[in-house]
Amino acid sequence: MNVRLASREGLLTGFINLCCILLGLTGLAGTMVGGWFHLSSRQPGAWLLLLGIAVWGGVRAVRRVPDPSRNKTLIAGLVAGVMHGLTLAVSLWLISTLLDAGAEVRKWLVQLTPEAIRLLTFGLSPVAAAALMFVVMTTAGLVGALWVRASERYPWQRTLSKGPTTVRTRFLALPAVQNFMQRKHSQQILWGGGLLILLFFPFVLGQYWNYTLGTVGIYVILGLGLNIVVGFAGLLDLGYVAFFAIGAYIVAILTAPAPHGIMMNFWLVVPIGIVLAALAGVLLGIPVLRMRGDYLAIVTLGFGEIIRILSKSDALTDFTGGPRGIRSVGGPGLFGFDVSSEFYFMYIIILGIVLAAYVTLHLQQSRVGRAWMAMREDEDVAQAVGIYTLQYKLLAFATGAALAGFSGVIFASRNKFTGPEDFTLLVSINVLCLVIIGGMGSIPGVVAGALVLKGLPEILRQLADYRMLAFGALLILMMIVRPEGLWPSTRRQMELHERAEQSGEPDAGSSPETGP
Amino acid sequence: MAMLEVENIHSYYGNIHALKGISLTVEEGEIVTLIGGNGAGKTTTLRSITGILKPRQGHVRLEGEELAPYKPHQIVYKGVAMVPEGRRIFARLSVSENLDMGAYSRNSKSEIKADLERVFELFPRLKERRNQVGGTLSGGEQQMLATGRALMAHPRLLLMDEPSMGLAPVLVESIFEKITEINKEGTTILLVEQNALMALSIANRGYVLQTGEIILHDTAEALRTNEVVRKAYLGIT
Amino acid sequence: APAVKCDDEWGCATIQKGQTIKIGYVGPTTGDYSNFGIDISRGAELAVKEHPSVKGFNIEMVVEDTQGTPEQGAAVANKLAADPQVVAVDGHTFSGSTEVAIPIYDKAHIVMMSPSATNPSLTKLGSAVFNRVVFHDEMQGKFAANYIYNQLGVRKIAVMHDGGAYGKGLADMTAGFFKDLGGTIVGTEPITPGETDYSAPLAAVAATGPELVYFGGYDADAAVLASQMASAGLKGVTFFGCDGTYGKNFIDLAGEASEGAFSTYVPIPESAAFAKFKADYEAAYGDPQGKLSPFSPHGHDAMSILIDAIEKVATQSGSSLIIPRKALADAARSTKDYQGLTGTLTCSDTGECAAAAVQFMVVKDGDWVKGPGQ
Amino acid sequence: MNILAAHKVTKRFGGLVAVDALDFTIPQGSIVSLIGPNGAGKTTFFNCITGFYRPEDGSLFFNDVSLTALRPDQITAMGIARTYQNIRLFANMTVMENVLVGQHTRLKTGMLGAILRSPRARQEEAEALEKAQEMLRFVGLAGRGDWMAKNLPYGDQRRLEIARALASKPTRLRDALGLTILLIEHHMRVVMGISDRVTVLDYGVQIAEGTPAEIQGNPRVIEAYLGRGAASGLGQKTAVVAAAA
Amino acid sequence: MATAVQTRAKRTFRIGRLIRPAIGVVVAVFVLWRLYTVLASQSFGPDTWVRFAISGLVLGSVYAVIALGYTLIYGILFMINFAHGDVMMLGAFAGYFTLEAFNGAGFLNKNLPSAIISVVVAFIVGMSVSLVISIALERIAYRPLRTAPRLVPLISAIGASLFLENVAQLTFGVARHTYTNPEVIKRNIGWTLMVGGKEVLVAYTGVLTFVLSLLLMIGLYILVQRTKMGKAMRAVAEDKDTAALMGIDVDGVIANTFAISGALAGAAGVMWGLHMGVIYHYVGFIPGIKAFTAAVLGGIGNVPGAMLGGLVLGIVEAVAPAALGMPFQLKDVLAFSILVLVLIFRPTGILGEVLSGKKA
Ligand SMILES: Nc1ncnc2c1ncn2[C@@H]1O[C@H](COP(=O)(O)OP(=O)(O)OP(=O)(O)O)[C@@H](O)[C@H]1O
Ligand SMILES: Nc1ncnc2c1ncn2[C@@H]1O[C@H](COP(=O)(O)OP(=O)(O)OP(=O)(O)O)[C@@H](O)[C@H]1O
Ligand SMILES: [Mg+2]
Ligand SMILES: [Mg+2]
Repeated sequence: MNVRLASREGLLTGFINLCCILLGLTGLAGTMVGGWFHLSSRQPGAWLLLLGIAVWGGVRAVRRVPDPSRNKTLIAGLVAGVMHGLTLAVSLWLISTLLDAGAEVRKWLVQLTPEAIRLLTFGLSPVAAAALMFVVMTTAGLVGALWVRASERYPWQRTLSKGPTTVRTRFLALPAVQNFMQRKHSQQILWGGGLLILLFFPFVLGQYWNYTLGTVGIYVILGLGLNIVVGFAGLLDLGYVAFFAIGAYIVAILTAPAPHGIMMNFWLVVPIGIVLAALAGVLLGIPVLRMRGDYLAIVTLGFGEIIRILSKSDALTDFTGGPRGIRSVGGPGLFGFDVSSEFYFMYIIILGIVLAAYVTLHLQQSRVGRAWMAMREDEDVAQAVGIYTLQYKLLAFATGAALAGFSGVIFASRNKFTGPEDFTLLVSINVLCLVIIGGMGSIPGVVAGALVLKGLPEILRQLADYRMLAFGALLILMMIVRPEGLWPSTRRQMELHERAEQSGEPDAGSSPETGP
Repeated sequence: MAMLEVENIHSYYGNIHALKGISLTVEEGEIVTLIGGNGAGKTTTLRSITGILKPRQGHVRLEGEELAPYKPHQIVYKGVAMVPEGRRIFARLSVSENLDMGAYSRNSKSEIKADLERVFELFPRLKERRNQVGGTLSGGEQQMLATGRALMAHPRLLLMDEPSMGLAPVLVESIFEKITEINKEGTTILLVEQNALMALSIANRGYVLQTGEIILHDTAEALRTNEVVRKAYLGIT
Repeated sequence: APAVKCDDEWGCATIQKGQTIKIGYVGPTTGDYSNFGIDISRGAELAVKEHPSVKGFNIEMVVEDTQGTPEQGAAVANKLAADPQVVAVDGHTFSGSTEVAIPIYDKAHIVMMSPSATNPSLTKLGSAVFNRVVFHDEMQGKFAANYIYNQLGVRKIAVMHDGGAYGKGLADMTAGFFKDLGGTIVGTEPITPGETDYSAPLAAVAATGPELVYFGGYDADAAVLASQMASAGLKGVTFFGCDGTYGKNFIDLAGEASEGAFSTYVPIPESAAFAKFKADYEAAYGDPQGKLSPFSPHGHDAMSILIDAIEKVATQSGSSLIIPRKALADAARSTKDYQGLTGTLTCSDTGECAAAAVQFMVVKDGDWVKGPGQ
Repeated sequence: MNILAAHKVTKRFGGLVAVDALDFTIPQGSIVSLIGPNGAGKTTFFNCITGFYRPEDGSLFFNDVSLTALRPDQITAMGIARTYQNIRLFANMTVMENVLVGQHTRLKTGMLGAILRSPRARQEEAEALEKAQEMLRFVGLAGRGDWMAKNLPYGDQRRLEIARALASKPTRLRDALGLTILLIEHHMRVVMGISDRVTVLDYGVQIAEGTPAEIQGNPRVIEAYLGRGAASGLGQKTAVVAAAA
Repeated sequence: MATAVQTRAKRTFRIGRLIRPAIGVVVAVFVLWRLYTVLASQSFGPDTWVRFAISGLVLGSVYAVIALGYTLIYGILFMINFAHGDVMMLGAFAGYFTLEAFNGAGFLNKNLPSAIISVVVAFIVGMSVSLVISIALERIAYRPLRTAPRLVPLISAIGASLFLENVAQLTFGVARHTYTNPEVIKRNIGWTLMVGGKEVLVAYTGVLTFVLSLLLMIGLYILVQRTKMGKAMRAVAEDKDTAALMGIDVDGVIANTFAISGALAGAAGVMWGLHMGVIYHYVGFIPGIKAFTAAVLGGIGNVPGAMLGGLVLGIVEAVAPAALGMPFQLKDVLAFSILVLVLIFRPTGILGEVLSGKKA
């Protein structure tokens, strides 16, 4: 029984290791570790990764053993190590034999460059390399097993794996913060201080950061808008980008010299963009908002795509500039000054965020917000307590669309360009992700989510080709570790934690790691 | 050995400490009833026995075997079935499919068929509505279905959470008769009822719960005459 | 460090000892168009390998990913513009992303050399920093129309494109020139790029009875089109692509169906340098050069020109290197008779540096050969 | 004067006639109970009143206004509130919020008022809160305002549902005695104790109507519904309440 | 007061009533007008229409098979499995490698049986690989989120989709790969129909795709409606706790569901490769979204609905642009418009969803 479980763990981690090799993660680890420690060779990093996973396999195997005696531990570790080693050794042998035979392995598996293989084989013959791999990995499995045993004496391990607390609760639990919150005007001081900092912000940031954070800011406004639609009213909108695009195209068409040469003043266009986007929300909403749940999701997704396809289609080229988009979009001026640099835009964006946050916050804590929430919980009953659901859905949709239109206007004007490629499905998905990662229904959550979602890929840039891979994995991880989001509203947090514990996690309950 | 033995269990909903050390036993062939006011923890006790909610502390044993390591569905295979609070029938499945689900843990076709006949005999209305979708049944019909479904498992231990809820008075009388009948045929029963008087009239023993603790435990006879119980739970002054 | 003397109108980049001279490379390295971005970056990387340093200062190629979108193009441009060590950019790769980037680099005085942004209007924006080593769509369209009409003797063509800025622009221009020559456009059918079934639009095209199908777009879509033409009722009709469809990849993907298909190609003269480039490429990346896109030599040339220009204007001052920015931009733009992989390159005063010759290639027996009459 | 009048209301499901040409009235200010065996059509009739079902035939008037063409929310706006046989609360909202939502039709704050937090909106909100507190006290849930509704035990969920239904009334509780109630209950002690009149349904048809005392002695009702041991009160938690202004 | 309420109510009610017929009339007039102009201009002969129809049917059957998997998972977890298309893509790659291996060993075109065996094995491998990935996906990315609000698994699915796409890009490269079919079912051979005096090709691969998808749909329908497993799936879909109280292993049932849907995706992937010929790391994304659209169109959670939705969508994409005289570039616009229209008139899809609301 234990042997079977242990060998399963060994196989599993062995397979993961193999995947790392096939994905070229060994090479990446080699480069990165080499970079940090100024090594000339990529071998240490690569092997560090391989060994790490093998050790982890050993650890997992031992964790499967109910009450491990020393012998049982050793056997589990050994079995896992052997299986792990076998997996890798056989694959390595296969690959290097194929290579020696002149097969073009790289035609199918592009990461298996001769260099990458050499990292693993040290230039040995296939058999020798496989044998080496086997021995090393078996040892690593054993080490993992022993490590569990050793670490069991130290309780620190357990405190590390304690249940999740949010950044918010941790922050609020700090004594200084507690003290402050009890003071009289703490709220006002907080708001004032925050605003002041925001006002000075653009000065200290350079051009790059003003631009990047400006983008984040635009996504914050988008997020606040979608938060109303999804978070408050519970309408899953996967085509939110459509309203963003409408705002952007409106400012482009009305202020750019081509294709129409209308060249209106930016400040006049802002309200037009907002109103037209809201109107589009209503127009789309009337026929589709009678649909429930995920029907709405796919219909809105379709709407987003329709807008994008139309904007680049031959049919509308004369009107929208087609796939080439519209250039020289006008920027804002103030008393004759041109204030359209990243720096000034930062102020416009900050102003936009503050306004949007103000509106959302007040809506949330009002009769309107409650009606949305009720609708989200149970539409029939909401209707039965007197809420005209269609009207409230339209209201949510239109408010969300207005905010999206507004950010679209800023976006296009700041880039001085707009084109269909900026309005792909990915934008809708990103905004949805940031709302949920931040914590659905929570306003500070939107800010946190935008920072992570737009910031993370920037940070991950050093992973080069692997950045979207890592990003995908992090999305999953984030949801598992913190399903309530980074900065959840109090309500969400309550909802989730209870549910998670109430379910009693039958799975965890039966595994020896978390026995009663 | 007792059919069911609950020893000092503590169950939580998040931070809410719902059961604070409940202990009770049910011997084979008995009807035991749990009574108590709103929020006393009756439902929570049943949920803790079936494993839907895992107690953080304490033991639940079925014929001496610890149930903690088992998942809820495995516990069903050991012969425990439940009529859940609020009926919880499968709204999109037809009446007969609902009953089939009740017999999910069993294999013998002929035995299942016999039990189906018995359920239809107990609740002729269900037979009439065999092909109606569960969700469109009336409240009382749903309650019958929930009870019938639990019987389809042919359990050795049957947990019933307010089986008379939503039934017309004529039917309430008969359902208590039927519970006694089922019990006579060899099914041990743990019964939760708001309608404490009725419950005590058919039970062997009873436990009184209050805010997650057992405050009284006695034979049904004694409880029925107990002053405190009469005042608080039987509505008799 | 001693005060550095710089009398350049746009100021100078100062590279301290131990620092590197950074040259950006911007293109989509993830996402739908990553094959282009990655391929061109490889060309550029090889150029850096060939010429790794200037006056003892190492050159570092900073690769930035745009996923092909203008939005990220702007983000990346701002990032590069904020780094004082960045003096030049090999890029951007797509016209949309280039378009938003030009004003940013103009302001930051960073010289650009795009390997593949072919939108004709880019050089008409009056930018002092933008140059490109790829010939633009207008030229190509004109030549292609001419070739089809005069050399192939075709009078009725159908035009397809992928709806992208490049594909549509090119297809529109070719169609325009073809009409001017007296030919007929029997049908226009834009498609959705990235799909693998175009049998329905092809059937619609077939119904118009063209002698030839002109396609503006990229090789992957072209290959799907070419291989589905026969079964959609276009048996025997010539497929005529563009420079976006040229490359080994097209033949690999379309297999036998590629036989007889045309494409445009900036002839890369067979030279020792090019042979070496091909060998280096395959050794370094495993793929044969030209598999992912036809532009890797352009990536290489753009990078080489930039490095050469830096070499020309950089001066050493104490332990640091001074690169005057305006001088650098001027140097790049005054490139003359530069022997690149893609030919002999000379920049016009608007920044068009491509070798102007165009060649039309046709697939014969599974390989690209020069089309008839050239 | 009758606050609610049903005339020949019929509702069918396929071949089943759940409510069969039912005539039914509720006098203003009275408490009327609707009882009958399981599946008699009580809930169905109720759903017809509140607009969830559209009867195939017949007419329904509330204060002489026809209900047949109205949406459930419009019907609520006219002053009819309900609870459900299978409790349906807004599970992920707090107890307080549930009651506040119950007051929806009574409050006026719109989009603009909410955003600007006009003094009027603020005052309305404060009053709403106060009223909600009162309702919670009334049903015995005082102090539970910030619990999640779904965490209440079953019995308390029922109370909350009643509080939510009562909240839609414009008046304060102490003036609420003029409430008209339509009650569906299987708990005989409750029914017989508080009803002014009782109507008994069986197979969608009215089989008896009268005061509680009359009904209790009616042999048809005993036969079809009450059973022999009828007098004993039977514990039920399935109230369906209609409160009308 | 009461009458005021009533008149207002009546008015909105009337307007609400008018929206649908108005939309219906406008659309019908538009469609008829376009259809008339197109048919009158006679730009397409009958052979072309047949070509469109065939193309649509085949495309639609692939959509249908993917949609079946979507519908299954949606039906049980109410979750849009965004990564489903990518599971299909990996299945397509697995089939591709299998065929390459047979080809490399010189087995692919030895004789007819060898070709059949190769294709069958390719299907088996493709389906198994997708099955395993689908189960792993559930285990790693969705199971821990079982109790979380519904949108959380959606995000996790989006993450999984990105992850799988990039795994494919990194291991198999950015280039596209062309399927090597056995000679007997090369993509451009098949039966020839004579329509209006012109030849129209019905490719064997297309027929294979269509027939196979029908078989898979029927098999799945029987599984869901008739077997104990199927009933358990439906019970779990409704109420997991209560299902467990019936003795149903909820985790097991869900894992099985993912296994089945994964296998279907794998089959779709291999079908895609054999018929369309080209695969690459993004090849699953668009079909994935289309398949979800198809599932909704047919009535989500409904097995025959998914099939019908897939076919309708495929045909709309292939026929509608031509019929309405629009460029094919706008086919997705038409596809989504059809979806909206269908939902306006049948809010739960063509065949209706199997999910019904709670009772009041
Ligand atoms: N899902 C839940 N989340 C949090 N707390 C809960 C939950 N369900 C029940 N509780 C709490 O647990 C306690 C016991 O509730 P339980 O449902 O067991 O009571 P009960 O005795 O069955 O009451 P009733 O007669 O009303 O059904 C109550 O205080 C209740 O508020
Ligand atoms: N949608 C429906 N489709 C088919 N039959 C239905 C539907 N809704 C209700 N019924 C049937 O109509 C009859 C009346 O149901 P109703 O819910 O009105 O009963 P009730 O009087 O409320 O009973 P109970 O006291 O048990 O709640 C029942 O037999 C029920 O099964
Ligand atoms: Mg209870
Ligand atoms: Mg009822």
